[in-house]
Amino acid sequence: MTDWLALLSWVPLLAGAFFFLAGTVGLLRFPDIYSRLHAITKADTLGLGLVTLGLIMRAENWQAVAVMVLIWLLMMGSGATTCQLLARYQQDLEAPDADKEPVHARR
Amino acid sequence: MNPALLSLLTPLATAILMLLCRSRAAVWTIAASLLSLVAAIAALYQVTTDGSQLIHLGGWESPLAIRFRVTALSALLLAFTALIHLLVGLYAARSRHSQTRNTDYWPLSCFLHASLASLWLSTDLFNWYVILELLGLTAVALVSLAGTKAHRAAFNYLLLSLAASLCYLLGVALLYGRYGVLDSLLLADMLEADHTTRTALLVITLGLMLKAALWPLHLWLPPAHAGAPTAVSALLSALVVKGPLFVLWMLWSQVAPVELGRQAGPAMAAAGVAALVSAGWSACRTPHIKTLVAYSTVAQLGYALLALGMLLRWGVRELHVALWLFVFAHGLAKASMFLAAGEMQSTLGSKKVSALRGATQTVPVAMFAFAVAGGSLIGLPPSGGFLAKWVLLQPLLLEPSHWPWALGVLLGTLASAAYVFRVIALSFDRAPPPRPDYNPDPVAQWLTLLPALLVWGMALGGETLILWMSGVAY
Amino acid sequence: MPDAEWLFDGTLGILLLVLAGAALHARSLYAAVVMFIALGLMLALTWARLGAPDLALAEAAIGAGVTGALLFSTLYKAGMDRHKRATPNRIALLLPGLAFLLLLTAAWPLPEMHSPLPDQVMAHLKDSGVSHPVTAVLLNFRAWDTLLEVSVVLIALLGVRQLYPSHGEVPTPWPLMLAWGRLLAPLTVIVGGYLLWRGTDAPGGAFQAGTVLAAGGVALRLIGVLPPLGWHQWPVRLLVLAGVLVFVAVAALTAWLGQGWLHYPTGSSKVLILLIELMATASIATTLTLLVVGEKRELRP
Amino acid sequence: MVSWTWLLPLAIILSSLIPGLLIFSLKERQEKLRTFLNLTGALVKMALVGVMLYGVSNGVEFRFSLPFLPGGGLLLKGDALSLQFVSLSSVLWLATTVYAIGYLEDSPLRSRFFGYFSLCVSATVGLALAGNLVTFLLFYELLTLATFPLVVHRGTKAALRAGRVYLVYTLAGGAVLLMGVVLLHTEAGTPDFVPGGYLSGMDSEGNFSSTVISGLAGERDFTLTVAFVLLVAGLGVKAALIPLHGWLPQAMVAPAPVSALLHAVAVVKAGVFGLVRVVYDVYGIESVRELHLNQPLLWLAAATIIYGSVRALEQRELKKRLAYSTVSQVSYIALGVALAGPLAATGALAHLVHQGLMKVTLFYCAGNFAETLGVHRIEGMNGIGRRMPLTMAAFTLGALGMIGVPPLAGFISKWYLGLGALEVGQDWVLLILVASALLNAAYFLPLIYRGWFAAPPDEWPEDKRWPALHPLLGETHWMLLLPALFTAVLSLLAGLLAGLDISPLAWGQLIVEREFAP
Amino acid sequence: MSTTLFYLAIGIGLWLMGLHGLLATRQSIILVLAINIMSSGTFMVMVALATHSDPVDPVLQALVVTGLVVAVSATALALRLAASRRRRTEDDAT
Repeated sequence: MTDWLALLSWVPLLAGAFFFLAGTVGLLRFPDIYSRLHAITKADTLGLGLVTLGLIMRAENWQAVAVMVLIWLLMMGSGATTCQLLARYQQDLEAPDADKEPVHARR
Repeated sequence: MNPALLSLLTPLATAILMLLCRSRAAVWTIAASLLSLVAAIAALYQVTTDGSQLIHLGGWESPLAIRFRVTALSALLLAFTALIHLLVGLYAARSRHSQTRNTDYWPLSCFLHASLASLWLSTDLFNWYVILELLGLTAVALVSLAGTKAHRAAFNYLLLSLAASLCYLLGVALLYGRYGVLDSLLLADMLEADHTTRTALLVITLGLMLKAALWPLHLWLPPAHAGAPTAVSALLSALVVKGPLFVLWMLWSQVAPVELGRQAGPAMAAAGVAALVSAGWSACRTPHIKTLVAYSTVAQLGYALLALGMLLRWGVRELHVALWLFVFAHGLAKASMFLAAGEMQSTLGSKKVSALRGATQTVPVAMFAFAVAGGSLIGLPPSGGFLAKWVLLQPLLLEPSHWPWALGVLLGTLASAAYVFRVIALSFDRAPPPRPDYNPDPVAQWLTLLPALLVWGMALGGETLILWMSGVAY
Repeated sequence: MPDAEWLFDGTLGILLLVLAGAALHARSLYAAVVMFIALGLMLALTWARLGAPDLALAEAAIGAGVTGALLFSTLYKAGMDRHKRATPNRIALLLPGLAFLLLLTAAWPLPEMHSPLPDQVMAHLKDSGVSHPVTAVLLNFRAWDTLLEVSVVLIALLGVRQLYPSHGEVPTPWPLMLAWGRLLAPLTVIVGGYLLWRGTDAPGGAFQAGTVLAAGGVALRLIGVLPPLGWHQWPVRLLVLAGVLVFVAVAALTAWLGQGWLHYPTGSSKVLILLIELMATASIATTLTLLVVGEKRELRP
Repeated sequence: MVSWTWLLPLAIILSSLIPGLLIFSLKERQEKLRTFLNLTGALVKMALVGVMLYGVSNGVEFRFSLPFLPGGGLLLKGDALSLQFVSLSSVLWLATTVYAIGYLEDSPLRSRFFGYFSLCVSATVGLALAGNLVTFLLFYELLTLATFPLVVHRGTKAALRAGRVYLVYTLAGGAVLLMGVVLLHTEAGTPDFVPGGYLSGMDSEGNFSSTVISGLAGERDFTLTVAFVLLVAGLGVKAALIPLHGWLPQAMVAPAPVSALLHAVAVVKAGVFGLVRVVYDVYGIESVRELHLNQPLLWLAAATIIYGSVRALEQRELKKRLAYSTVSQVSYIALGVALAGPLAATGALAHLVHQGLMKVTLFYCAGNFAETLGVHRIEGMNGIGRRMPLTMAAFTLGALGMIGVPPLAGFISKWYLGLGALEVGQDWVLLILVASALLNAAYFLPLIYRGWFAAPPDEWPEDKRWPALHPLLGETHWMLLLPALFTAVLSLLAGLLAGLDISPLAWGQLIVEREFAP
Repeated sequence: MSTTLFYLAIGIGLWLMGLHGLLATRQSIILVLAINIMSSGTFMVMVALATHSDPVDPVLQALVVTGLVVAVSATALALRLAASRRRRTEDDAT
């Protein structure tokens, strides 16, 4: 049972690697920061999900699976938050709206 | 409880308690250094009666545990450290000018004392790394007491100290990789002069020379020691610089194979003489008082380096005595000189040497302390410095082939005479009209004189001191 | 080397060297700091690869986390001025090359060398009070090193106190950051506690736990949930000094009453080690937090 | 009698050290107390020296020792040679103290001056009483430190420059001397000074035996020669031998009492006294001749004599001329020592005292001329005899003594030096003595002629008057005049009563007998 | 066995890079980075050496943990000094 599962796990792993590659290409090629952020967070989270899935298939005991899932959730959370922060920081740099005091402190 | 451990524990415990109850009273530190001095003397007595002891920390057997070695020399160094802390503490408590009255100076100087005490006792290579790091950080914290103007010097000092520690650590890693033991006493009979050991010792020596500001790698010392508050620069020059020197001496004279020592000896001695001359020359030309005294530290360390180099070259036992007499005499003399320089600088209100014109009239006692300390640095009889030079010169003058090194000592003496008398000659000039806020503090000036009198007092017990130190095992 | 390992090691090694070169010679300080943090993570990976999980945990928490935060706060406070690139001239490259050869040839015979210490540690492991060898070495066989090291952390804090760091005002946090911070904080506490407890018989221990807690503390402090920890409040002082205080107390008592300096009485070593670890974790967490975000208000003598 | 003998040498040093330290703490205006301390110190020292003279002459041994260095402790020993120098110093210290009090009537910083003045005399006395090379070196260096503040006392630019030059010379000399002492210590340890020289009593392995050093082992021979050269170089600085004399004329910028006591007696004599100690009591006559070291020293001394006199000729300033004459006169002693014969030694030792007395008198008179009439240069001395007859008389006595006119003291020492030269077979030295006598005449006689026979200027640059104790002594302050007359009379008596056994010449013969006993 | 040697070489390389960086730049933050890279190099040499015994040598690991903590506290102090030093230069400038 396990050997075909190991074979099968190659599929999500390769897919994950592909999405990582796509995200990186996006990072290098896209014109402005918003689209680059978009590429990175979307592609990498998906890539990570697939890699985690592949690894889960190869994992021996449930405890390892639980840890990997926890890692995946945390990565998704931090990825999303960071993307939000960067985007908002960039937006504030370009067009600081008057009412809210700017994100970056005055020097 | 071994008295040596008590001498180490007292300042450590005092520092923590002072921090805990946020007290800045000087009396705690002075009491701690006094108690530590008494414990050190007890340890000295115990060592002389029943020989040096080995303490295995944690009770594990030798290659695993860190070991403390309480020998006559380490007990003497403990007493010396406590004495210097006591003297400098008294001055720091009394002097109005130096920024140590109600600052963190007191707990930090206790930490400095504890780390130095543990350095003298330990024999473990990695333990020395952690202690040298602790020493460096405490010294940087103390230097930055002097406010923002000292931060640049403190930053450079910290970086170079970290780099030096990492050089040292790489050397220790290589030695551990090669021999599998961290204890220097065990290493002593395992070391062979192969390529790995030679490279490891080279890297370690570079690190330690950088930390002890020995000649080619000394550029960070003058700004750091001059920028620090008066009491701190006295501690730094008299003690902190000697820590890495102790490790260097321990490694080369006790651990390194003899033929490696014979190759390295002349290079060290040459660096020593170069230190004497070049640092002496820059001391003559620097316009600021405390920088002059700091350069004099670099110069005087040249004597110790010369003694170590010749010790490795010829293996003459007297050079051990000469080296450690220099360390003690220089410690006391430099402490007094820095305190006097700092006191004069703050009383006369200017950092320049030219402000010392007529100092014999305006700050007579501080100038007298400076002169007496300078006399010991030059090696005028009857001072501690003279004793050390007397013991150093004998092996140098034994055979005609050694005479060029004696010439080096002569040059060193003239160089130190030049920068000391540069100040003294100026001070006998007529004094300019006193500044409006000129109020000298005679008690503080007498306190600066105390270490200088001690270094000249060393001469009275000169014979017993030299004979005892010659008889002691190193 | 088994088949695929050379590929992994090769890429990791080259990645490390490239990141280090980039960090030192980057065009802007910001880029240098980012490269450095990436280097920190790669180092954590290397320690894991070389079979040192304790180190991987410590490196990830300390190297990438705390140092990264510190770098960014320094960069943020001091302003990101342009970085004049050092012009590496040819001779400057020759010297490191020679040194590299010298050191490499020195290190060449080392992998075959054998050291008696690991077997001795294994032999004495059972009566050291803990079952994880690294923790046994850290807190029993070489406890004196650890005591000095904890006081190094304390001294660093004392040093920072003298600088009277100016407090850049903390911007009002966004709701998103508040939510994320509130989610992370309990998680760090749990992870910290777990690391501390597991330290006795698995990779983990005081330093890793303390750093994770410090990371949590910094996050909370930055989003304004954690009030400024004033040095004048005695609980903060007690927390900072706890590690060194307990360690010195244990050392003094064992030296005075027991058989010798840091010679734990038989049987009670596990309890003592746990006590010391707990205190060390608390003091490291507080000290690192103060080091990273400590402000003049808090550090006022 | 035997029990407290160790105390006497120490008491002699303390008798000037303690007043000195007390004076340091005095305020400027406590003049009476300062004068009292000074004079009591001088008188006590004179008394103690008298007691020691009496003791030594009938064979009592005075030793005081402290442990200082392994193999070489601090040792104060009262033997015949040291006593001669100690008695000279104490007598002249009393005279110069009186002179200094008068000279520095109302000048600033007198407490500091007299403090260092007494320190300097205690260093000189300590140096004289030193029982081994280490103690000698110690007081030699302390002498440098104590005299420097006196040289720069005036605080003018010239004084400071002279002070720096003085420091460079003397500190370098001190360092070289240290090298020599340590080299000798490694070779033969630091035993006490032995009249016949402790090196001569040792065979080549360095342990004592009665045989004279026949053939020293080559290598040890070379070491001893180098040590001798180092010692002579170190001492030569203070003894103002040729290449190392540069500091002496420049130091004349110091106040008159300083140049009188220090540069005519204490400092210069310390150097020559060191030479006497090294040649007689360290190496011994035979080993110096054995190592062929006396010949170069002889040439050096002769060259210094001639050079000093020639340079004195071309000086226009009175004190500068006297300084150069000191350079040449002191080398008479070095000449006598280098001749290494009993008669020459007697002449040298006698000249040590005679030259001191005469030179001090000349400096006192020069000081009087400058202080009273503001006369510094030779041209200004025309007809000064009419205005200040007694001072000019003393000056004439001193000058004639210097030239070596019989029956004055100078003649006797030159006479013995001449006999010593013939005895040892160095006939050309006679030529040197005659030539230097002529040169002395060439630069002293015009002064005497100007003083007595030239017409005085219509009015003197300055003309200070002091209330006169006695109509006869009205020409200047009595405290300036009395010391000059006192030392002039002493130099006259030293010449006339040379036959008596208390005269410097007899004392010299006593020392020489002990020196050349074996 | 060549894995240890490879990582030893990388460690020495990092150590030299750090040293070279320390000597080559004047920027205070870059200097601190150089020091950290130098310490990582040294620690890599130590950990690579630790692999010479079958269960990885615990002593060396403990040493590196100690070294890491020391490195981080020193870096914290260095960065704070750099910040206050830099602020001072700015205060002078403005």
